[in-house]
Amino acid sequence: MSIPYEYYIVLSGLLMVLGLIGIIVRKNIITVLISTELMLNSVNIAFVAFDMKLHDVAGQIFVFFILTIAAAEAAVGLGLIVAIYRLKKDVDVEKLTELKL
Amino acid sequence: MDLNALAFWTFSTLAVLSAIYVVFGKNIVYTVLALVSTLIMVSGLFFTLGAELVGALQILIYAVAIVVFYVLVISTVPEYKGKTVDGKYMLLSIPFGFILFLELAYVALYGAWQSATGIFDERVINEIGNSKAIGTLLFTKYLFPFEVASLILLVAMIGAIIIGRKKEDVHQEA
Amino acid sequence: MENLNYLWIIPFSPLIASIIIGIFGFKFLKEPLSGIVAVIGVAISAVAAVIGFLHVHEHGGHYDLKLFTWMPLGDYNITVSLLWDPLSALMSCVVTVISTFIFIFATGYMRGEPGYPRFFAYLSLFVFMMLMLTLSDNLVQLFFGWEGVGLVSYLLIGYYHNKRSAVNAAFESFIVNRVGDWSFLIGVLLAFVVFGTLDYLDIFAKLPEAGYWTITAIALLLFGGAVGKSAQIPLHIWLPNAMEGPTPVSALIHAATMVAAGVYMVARLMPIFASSSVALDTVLYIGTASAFVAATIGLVQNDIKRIIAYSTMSQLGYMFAAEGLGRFIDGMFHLTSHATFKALLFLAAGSVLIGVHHILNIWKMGQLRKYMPITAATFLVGALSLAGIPPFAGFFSKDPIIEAAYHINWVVWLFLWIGAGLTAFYIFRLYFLVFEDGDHLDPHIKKHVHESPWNMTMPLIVLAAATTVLGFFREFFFEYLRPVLDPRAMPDSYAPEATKKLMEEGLSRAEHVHIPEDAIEFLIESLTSPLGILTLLTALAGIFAAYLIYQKQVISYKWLGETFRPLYNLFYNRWYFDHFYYAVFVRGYLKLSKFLWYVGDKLIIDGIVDGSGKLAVWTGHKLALTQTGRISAYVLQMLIAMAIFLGLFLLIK
Amino acid sequence: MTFEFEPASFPWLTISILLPLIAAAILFFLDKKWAKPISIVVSAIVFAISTWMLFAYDYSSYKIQFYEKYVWIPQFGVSYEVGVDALSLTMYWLTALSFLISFIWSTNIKKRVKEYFIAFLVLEAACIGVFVAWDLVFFYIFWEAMLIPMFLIIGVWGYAERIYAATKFFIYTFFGSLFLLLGVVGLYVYQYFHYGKLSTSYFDLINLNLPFNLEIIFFLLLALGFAIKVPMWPFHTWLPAAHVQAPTAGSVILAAVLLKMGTYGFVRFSVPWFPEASKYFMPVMFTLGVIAIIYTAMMAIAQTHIKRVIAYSSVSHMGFVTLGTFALNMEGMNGAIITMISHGLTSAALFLAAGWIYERAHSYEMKDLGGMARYVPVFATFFMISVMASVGLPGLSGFVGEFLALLGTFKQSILFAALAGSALVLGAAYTLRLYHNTMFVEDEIDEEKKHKWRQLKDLTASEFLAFFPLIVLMFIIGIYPKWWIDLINNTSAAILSKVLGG
Amino acid sequence: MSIIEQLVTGLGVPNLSVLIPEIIVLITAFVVLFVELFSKNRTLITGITLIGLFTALISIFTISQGDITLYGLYVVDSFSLLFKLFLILSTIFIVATYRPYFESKKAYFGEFYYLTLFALLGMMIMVSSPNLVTFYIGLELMSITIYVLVGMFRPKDEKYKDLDYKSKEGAFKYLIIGGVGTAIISYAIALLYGATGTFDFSEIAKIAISEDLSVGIIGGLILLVIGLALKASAVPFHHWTPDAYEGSATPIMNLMAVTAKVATYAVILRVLVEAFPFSSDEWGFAWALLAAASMILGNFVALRQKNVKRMLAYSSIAHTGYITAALAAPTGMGFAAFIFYSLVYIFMALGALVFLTAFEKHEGWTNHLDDFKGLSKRSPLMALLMLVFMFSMLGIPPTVGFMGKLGVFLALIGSNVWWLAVVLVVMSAVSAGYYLKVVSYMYMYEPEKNLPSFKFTGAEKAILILMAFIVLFLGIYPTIFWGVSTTTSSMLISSIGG
Repeated sequence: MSIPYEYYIVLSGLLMVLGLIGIIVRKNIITVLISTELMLNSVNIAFVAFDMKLHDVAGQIFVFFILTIAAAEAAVGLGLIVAIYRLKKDVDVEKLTELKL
Repeated sequence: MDLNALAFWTFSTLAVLSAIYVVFGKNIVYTVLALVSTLIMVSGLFFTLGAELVGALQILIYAVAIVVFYVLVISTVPEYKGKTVDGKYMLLSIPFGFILFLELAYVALYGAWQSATGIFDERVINEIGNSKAIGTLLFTKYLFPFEVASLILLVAMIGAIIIGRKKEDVHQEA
Repeated sequence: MENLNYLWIIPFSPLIASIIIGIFGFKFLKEPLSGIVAVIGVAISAVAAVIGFLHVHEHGGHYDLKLFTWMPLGDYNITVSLLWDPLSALMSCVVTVISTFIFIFATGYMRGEPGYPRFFAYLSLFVFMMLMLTLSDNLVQLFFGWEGVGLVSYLLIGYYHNKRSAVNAAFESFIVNRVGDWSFLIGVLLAFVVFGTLDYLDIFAKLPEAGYWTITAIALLLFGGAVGKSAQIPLHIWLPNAMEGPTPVSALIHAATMVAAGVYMVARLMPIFASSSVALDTVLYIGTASAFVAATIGLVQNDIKRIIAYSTMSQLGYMFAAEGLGRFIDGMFHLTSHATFKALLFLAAGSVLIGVHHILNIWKMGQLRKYMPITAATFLVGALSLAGIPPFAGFFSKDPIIEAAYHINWVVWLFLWIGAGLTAFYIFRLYFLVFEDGDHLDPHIKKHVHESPWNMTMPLIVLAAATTVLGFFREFFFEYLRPVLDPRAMPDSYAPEATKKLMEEGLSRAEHVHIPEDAIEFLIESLTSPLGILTLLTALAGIFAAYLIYQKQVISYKWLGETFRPLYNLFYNRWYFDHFYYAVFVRGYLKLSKFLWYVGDKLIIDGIVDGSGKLAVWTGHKLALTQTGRISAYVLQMLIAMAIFLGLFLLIK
Repeated sequence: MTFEFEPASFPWLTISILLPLIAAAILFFLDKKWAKPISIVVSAIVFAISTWMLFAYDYSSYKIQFYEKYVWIPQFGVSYEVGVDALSLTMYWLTALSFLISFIWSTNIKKRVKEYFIAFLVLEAACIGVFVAWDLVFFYIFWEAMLIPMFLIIGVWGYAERIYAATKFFIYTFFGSLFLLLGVVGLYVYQYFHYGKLSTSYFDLINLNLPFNLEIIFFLLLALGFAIKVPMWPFHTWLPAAHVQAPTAGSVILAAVLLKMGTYGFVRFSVPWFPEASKYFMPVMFTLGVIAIIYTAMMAIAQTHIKRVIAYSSVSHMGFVTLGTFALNMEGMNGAIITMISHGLTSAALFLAAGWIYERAHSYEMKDLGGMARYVPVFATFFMISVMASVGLPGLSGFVGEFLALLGTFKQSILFAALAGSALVLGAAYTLRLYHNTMFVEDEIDEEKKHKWRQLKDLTASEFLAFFPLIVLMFIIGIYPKWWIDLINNTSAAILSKVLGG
Repeated sequence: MSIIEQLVTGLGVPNLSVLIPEIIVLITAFVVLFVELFSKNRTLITGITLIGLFTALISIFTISQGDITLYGLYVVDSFSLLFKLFLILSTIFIVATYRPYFESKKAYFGEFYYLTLFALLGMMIMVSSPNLVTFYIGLELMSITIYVLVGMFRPKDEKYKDLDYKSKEGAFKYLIIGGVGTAIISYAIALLYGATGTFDFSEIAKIAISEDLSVGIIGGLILLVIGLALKASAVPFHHWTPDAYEGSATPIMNLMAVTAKVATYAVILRVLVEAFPFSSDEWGFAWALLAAASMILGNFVALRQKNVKRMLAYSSIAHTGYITAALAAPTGMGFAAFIFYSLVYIFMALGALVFLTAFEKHEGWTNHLDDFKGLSKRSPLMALLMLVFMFSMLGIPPTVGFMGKLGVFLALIGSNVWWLAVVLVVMSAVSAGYYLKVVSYMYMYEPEKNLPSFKFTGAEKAILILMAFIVLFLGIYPTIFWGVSTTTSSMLISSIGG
């Protein structure tokens, strides 16, 4: 293998940070939610890479769970978005600031 | 540069580029497509690594199922009119994100990662195949978390329904 | 020594009277029974005192009756006790006998006052306190009596507590006295720390163990108390104002007894004072200065009681001067005679006040002799005594002090001598303006002026008689007091040899002075020696000047006032002492306090306290700003925190 | 240091702590008309017990008497441990007395009568607990628990700015107490690590041989807690606020009991536990004490609100206690303890007087008062005696303690004693000013007020009953302090034994 | 024999007898789920839920022997049983307040009941995890259920429309930030997995040894701590807390702030002690920083709140600080203090929040401080109980809050972490500012608003009285609780490396 597994981890970290930045800078709450998906997904790369390095499959099983949770979060999150849109007629993150201070 | 390396660089570059579009892109539909692209690239990486099952699932669950959700929601929510990206948050988030990335990269590169402590070395994988190994383990040792995961999905489903449904359905006392 | 245990009656009889009046006075006794109870109480005490006095005269020595332990202090017990020796016996007699007459006078003077029982309760309490002071055998009990008389004095000055002036005067007296007491208390503490005891006799015995400057310090600190109590410069300002109290109070407390407590205390602690020449000098100069300054102020005052009050202060100065000169017996003798004639003067003034319905300004009186002959006559006796005219007591007690001063310190003599002239002048100025010509009396009042009833005149007559004869007991006094005030005659049980030596050293300043002790001898000598004649003539000149100015009005007092305007102003404004004190210690202190309150307490200390509360809320407001409500901001903060947190731990590693 | 114990034949102390609590619990379910009688009876029983103990206490040697100990939290070595020595006993007695008096006095509480008495009963239990507890955690529990009822008493039954005052009181003292806790826990941990012993008992913690620097640290931690409670300058500003706003009985308790806790803490803990640090900090404590005496005397004279004057006077008197305590000699210690008792009596009496005036005149401001003396002679007399006791007139209680404290101070430092002696003058100045402006100068008040004063009733029976014992005790202590000194002498010696011995 | 067979034969049959509580909760949840589909009888649903919870509660006492079961993925020991006991107990109290509250807001859903049970199940799984997978999956079950619970508060009445929206907003914020937390924890798990090759705590413990902690483990550990801090709402990862708490229905806030939080504390302790026993320097210091920040921010910001609900949210952040401060002292004492404080926190927080729940039912009650004015007159018993809770949270004896803080003090000073003890002290004093405000509004002000007379259900009253009683009783006699905490902590420690 010419590509060290560490590179995969770095890539996963990069995607993770990108997801984080996405949450921060995005103004549309749908894309905010998408960014969290990105974050969760990035971890999968690390798991699979480690698995390959360790000669184990437990990491890949963990990926299953992460996928499940990502799906669950997406479901709940989208439900919330729909509800919010129905109440506010807007999906701007800036409008989502009634609770503060 | 062997094929493997080529695949890695290609997939990873594309994944990162699409991820960047996910984060900064203007059009929300394209954003979702960029997400799909990222996910596919990541699954490509999985294939490169030899994790076929996970790679396939990635495409199935993620790139198809979840993204469909998003598309559905986007279709019910009229197109977002405001600015897509808030500049003043980029000011701080990008440098600090970069620092965090450096730290994570440092951890990734200099972490003393274990190797080859598991039993599924190439010989075993070749013998029984990745999917079978995963499946066996998943339905034996990891059966319990798997069941719980199903509970999570159940809860999420119920939640999505309750939260998303129309107002009139609030039920009265029988 | 036979049993003198009955002596406890002396202080406690007035106390019991006081308690009885205090509890039952308002409801049951009222007027006049309260007064009668008080008189009985003090009379019993007087009789006991006189018996004890005679007993000491016969047997000599001293008798220490320990009543109970007040407080244990390590190995030493502070006791409540009665020390009966010539000095305390004499003082007790003075206090009780004069009190008896003043009490009798007061039953008349206070008639119809609303607080009649209260007055007698206070007065009896005063006698108790004064006797506790007098009879004490240790400094703490002395201090108890000392403060006690101060308290009663305060209460009585503020007797008319509905009047602002009376209340202020009372306040002033208490505070000024307390300044003295402060010093006194520190002196007591120092004495205890140095000697390990507070009993006089033990202190006297241990005196040689202490260093000179320690003794000096103790003496000066204790003298500080005397300065306050006896209204000497610079703590004298309260005494004239104390005249706000009823006149019997002025007579008893602010003339005869309490103010003399300082003199008594110095005599009582004679071994301490005598052991330090610096202390004696201090006593001398303060006494002299007070004598002179008070006399000058007395010249120009218009309030009948104030004039007598300044004269009291002046005479106390003479007593201190005598003690400072080392002639303690002279001081005590002057104390006794002064108590008699000053009580007389005050009571006579009280009689006048009753007659003219409490007008105090002497310029609004006149020709009272016509209406109040007994009062006038007795006042004249008192005035002559004060002026130092033979054969009255004042002559025999004051002139020796002036003469002794001539032999010891001519500067002191000069002031005392001038003071004597001024004394004669101002008291006769008073006499002429009030009793003789100078008809300024309001016609309405004039109609009602009449001689006072018997219970007021009787004490006057008795005191006048006493004033006339007391001077001739001079030698008796000397003989009587010698065992306690003359180191050479002291018994060893009173002060050991080493202490005596110390005292003799200190008293050596008076050794070369020879003034006859026998009254007749002294009279003859002073009528023959130039010094004596000079003194006598001075007094006569003072009287004559007063006669010329105020009776005959040959010399216009207005002209005098104009001519000596600065001097007049100085005297009239009491050398500006009051102004200075008021500005600095009253208003200054109050202003500083208020300032400190606003700045120190409210602004700074409470500012910090409340400020930290406000700061906390402010911090809360500021920190709450991180909770902007927007997810982006939350995650951004988390991102930053994560970066820092992770970085921190990676760096540590 | 070893201690001797004399176990209680009957749990008197436990009963005196529990009785008020039980009474409070019962009261909760009863009608409000029962509140006062029950409270008076209960506090009278407690007072009777304490008085009996005062006489039953064997002062011939130093023993912890009426001692009870039960294991409580064995994991930390905390136990329920009560007992008295003379210091505890006198404070306990003073507490019982003050509460009895407060209850007798509290006749015209109109608002939430039941809760008022419940709060006071709880407070009584807590205050007694503070003084008789020998286990540190146990002590601290009472120390803090007392804040709750006091907070409510000031805050609910106080005057206009009561909430501010109550909150300030609470937070300020709570803040200090936490440092106290920190110190106690620190000592406890030190003990555990160096002696392997799990115990929060006073008798164990006193025997730690701390290194000097640790002594300093722990001394400071504890001192902060105590100093705020005392309160010492410059931590005193909560006190005037609290006093001014508290209801009369609250002020009485605050002055007579709560302030004593701080000084009690200094005497009980700081001095015997940290002998070296006590010596080291003596100049500091002296300075603070003298500043308290002089500075607060100046504060007091600048006031027109009569309760604030008395409040500042309390701070000033506490200065004497500080001086006496840190003089670290027998005279000073005796003086400090006697001053504590005496101040309990006098300040209670003065606050009663202030409360009495307010109930009649509906004002605490000097300008609204004056000229009452003639119409209420008995009250005026009592007030005057209290004032005189407060200014330290010999023959009354105030002098005894101040004299001893000054003597103790004098032995250590002439300068500080001389400065502290100024209280003789300054104290008299503000106290008499207070008295004059409230009771005297009738001529300056208007007719309307005169008319009002004429209607005044002198002390009522219950007020007399509350006031009179204080006056009598002032005389008793002032005239025959020997009894009290004998009582506390051995205790003072024991408290100082480490300082003087080491 | 193939590898697979080797794998399977070694596993054995799960010991279901130790799983009875979980099974009962699960069954109850499904029963409620189905009953809810067919019957809308609210009494029935509440009844079933409560009976199921009670049974689960009792069943805990039937477990006399702990075990590691489900192929090493599930541990039943005294620690987990202790926490399960209290989690179920607190859930019972919370569920008992559901119906009156939601009915008064016209927001009743049968789903609340079984979702609560699912959340509880998640927590129970979480505290029983010997393994990062179980831990993760339990945590997520709990989290996702709670997102739903927060978001599904939907009053029917128009006048409560803002409550509807607020619940959505709170839930969304919680979801996003919780999602970030999940991602961080996943990443941490990935790193740990990479660095150790296992998910088991005991295996990780063997590798994660302080002297040569690899960068990978450090990174994983710190990210894990961050993730846990986020779930436990420690500053600076607390931002979701006030918003989600305020947005949710009060009984749900109760569930989050009490039950879920305590479960999180338990799992924090379990993960750190069992997986990283030999690197306590790192996480001890990390928690010290987080605790200090939590105390400071929580208390200061609470000081400015006028809405008591939000104030309590910040106060819960502060309490996270107090409790996790004990982790800065990674000793038996510290863990005991941590357990003790976590457990007693249930009672005081539950009391205060049930109080709010009970009052919020009333028309016009907005949880604003002004509503508290004169409460002691209008409802003296309730005010008294609230006073007890407030003083307990403040840490004044004789309430149990003091005992909790005392334990933390002992632990901190015992480990020489003076600075944190001082921070705790100062912040406790600051916290007096707002707790006292509640008390003074209740006792020292006259009523301002004319709210209708208050009516409380028997359950609410009983819970509040019970909680106050426990708070006072434990404050006076904490011995048993301390005993339990100390034993549990020592057993937790003894299991290390076992």
